[in-house]
Amino acid sequence: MAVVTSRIELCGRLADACGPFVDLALPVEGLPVPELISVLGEHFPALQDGLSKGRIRACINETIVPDEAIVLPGDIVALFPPVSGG
Amino acid sequence: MAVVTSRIELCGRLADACGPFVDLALPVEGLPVPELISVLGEHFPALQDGLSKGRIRACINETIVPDEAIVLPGDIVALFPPVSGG
Amino acid sequence: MSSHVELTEAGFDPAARLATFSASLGDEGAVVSFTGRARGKAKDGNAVGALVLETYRGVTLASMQAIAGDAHERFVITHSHVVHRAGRILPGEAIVFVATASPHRRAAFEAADYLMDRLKTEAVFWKREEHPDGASWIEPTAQDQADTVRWLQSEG
Amino acid sequence: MSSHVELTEAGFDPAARLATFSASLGDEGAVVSFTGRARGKAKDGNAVGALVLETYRGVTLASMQAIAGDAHERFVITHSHVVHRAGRILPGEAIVFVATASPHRRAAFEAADYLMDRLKTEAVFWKREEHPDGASWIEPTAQDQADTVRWLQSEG
Repeated sequence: MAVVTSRIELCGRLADACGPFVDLALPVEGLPVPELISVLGEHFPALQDGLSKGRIRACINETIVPDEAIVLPGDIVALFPPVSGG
Repeated sequence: MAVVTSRIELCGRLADACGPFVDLALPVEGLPVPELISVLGEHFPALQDGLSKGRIRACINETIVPDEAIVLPGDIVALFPPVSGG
Repeated sequence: MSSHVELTEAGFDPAARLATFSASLGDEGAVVSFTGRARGKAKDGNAVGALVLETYRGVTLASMQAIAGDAHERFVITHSHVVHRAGRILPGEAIVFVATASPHRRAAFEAADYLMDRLKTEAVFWKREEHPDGASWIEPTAQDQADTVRWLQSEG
Repeated sequence: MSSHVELTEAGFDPAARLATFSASLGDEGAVVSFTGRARGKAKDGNAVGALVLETYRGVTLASMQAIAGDAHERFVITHSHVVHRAGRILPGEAIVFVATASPHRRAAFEAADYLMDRLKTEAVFWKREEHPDGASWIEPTAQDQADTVRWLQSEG
């Protein structure tokens, strides 16, 4: 399976375990958001806890996307834990 | 019947017809508020219209009083049409 | 805890009032303010030259104080500030300013809303608009009355 | 009609914002403002040294703009002003300021209330409190969530 290393930004409390950026190998055809989260937890066990608390949303190229969106290598990807304005 | 002339202040739109003050002869034993209003309308027919629009409340010695209150000669009396703050 | 209630013939600056109010606070997280401004157009679209607010002796201020007291009793607010103009007010000038502070956002909003609803319908003022061709008395609208009744129906 | 939405790392003065906002208005009769201030005590009573608000690229400002746009669509307001701090905020400093103007008192109150409820639960910020012994992340409370749901249940 051809893979490309992609950088994923972890926002808010998700950055506590491994810092704000992690690198992950993505298949060239990409991964849907829930699978990305699951693969990330497998590669970075320290992230498991944070990824399982509250709903995690993905942001691709500065747009918050629905779960069925596909994350492709080269995308600017961030994972958002629940937000807390004001 | 012993009477004493009393000055009654007319507030808001009630002052339009006869100015802000009218003098009225009150019996020494006083008058309940609804009778005061009715006597006032008889003595000053120009006030009738204003006195019949909306609920008129009486203020005796700087306190807004219920209708059963008695207005006595010597009281500082004012009649309030509906108020309109802010 | 503090309550400032003021009746003034002089113009006042709502932003300066908000600054003073905020500076007086402790650790409250929420501050709400309302400013009511004199409008240059009446509800029927006619031009208004000025708004004139009449008061009656100490009764007007006392009616404002009673309303502020009720707000402190009813809502979890720590500070309130109420200023009301009397006399002749030009379009664009502030008529009334209310500020509330609370640890809780909802209480600060509700208390300011409540203060305004009751000031509009129960504070002792008589208001008239001066038009080019005369003056007309303004009384609370059906909406103002309905707004005040909300607070009788719900507790909180 | 105008909408000002701003994200800033620098401190700002809510009273100065209210002054600027008021000066920008036409004949609106009602102006409501809300200020959210950083508290020196956490909900559990512990001292808070500072509040830190993280953002994400252009997404945070875009989320604020979307909320302001919805408020203009939903309520009869003519002007709105929304400022949100990011970065490190000390107790007593303003975190967020919202102002709304309308010909109608109720619309101005409701729009400010709505803006705050949605900013609290949907604007893209992550907030942590710095304590003497570490830091803790803050998420919207059950009350915050319930406040936002109010606007889904009622239309207007």
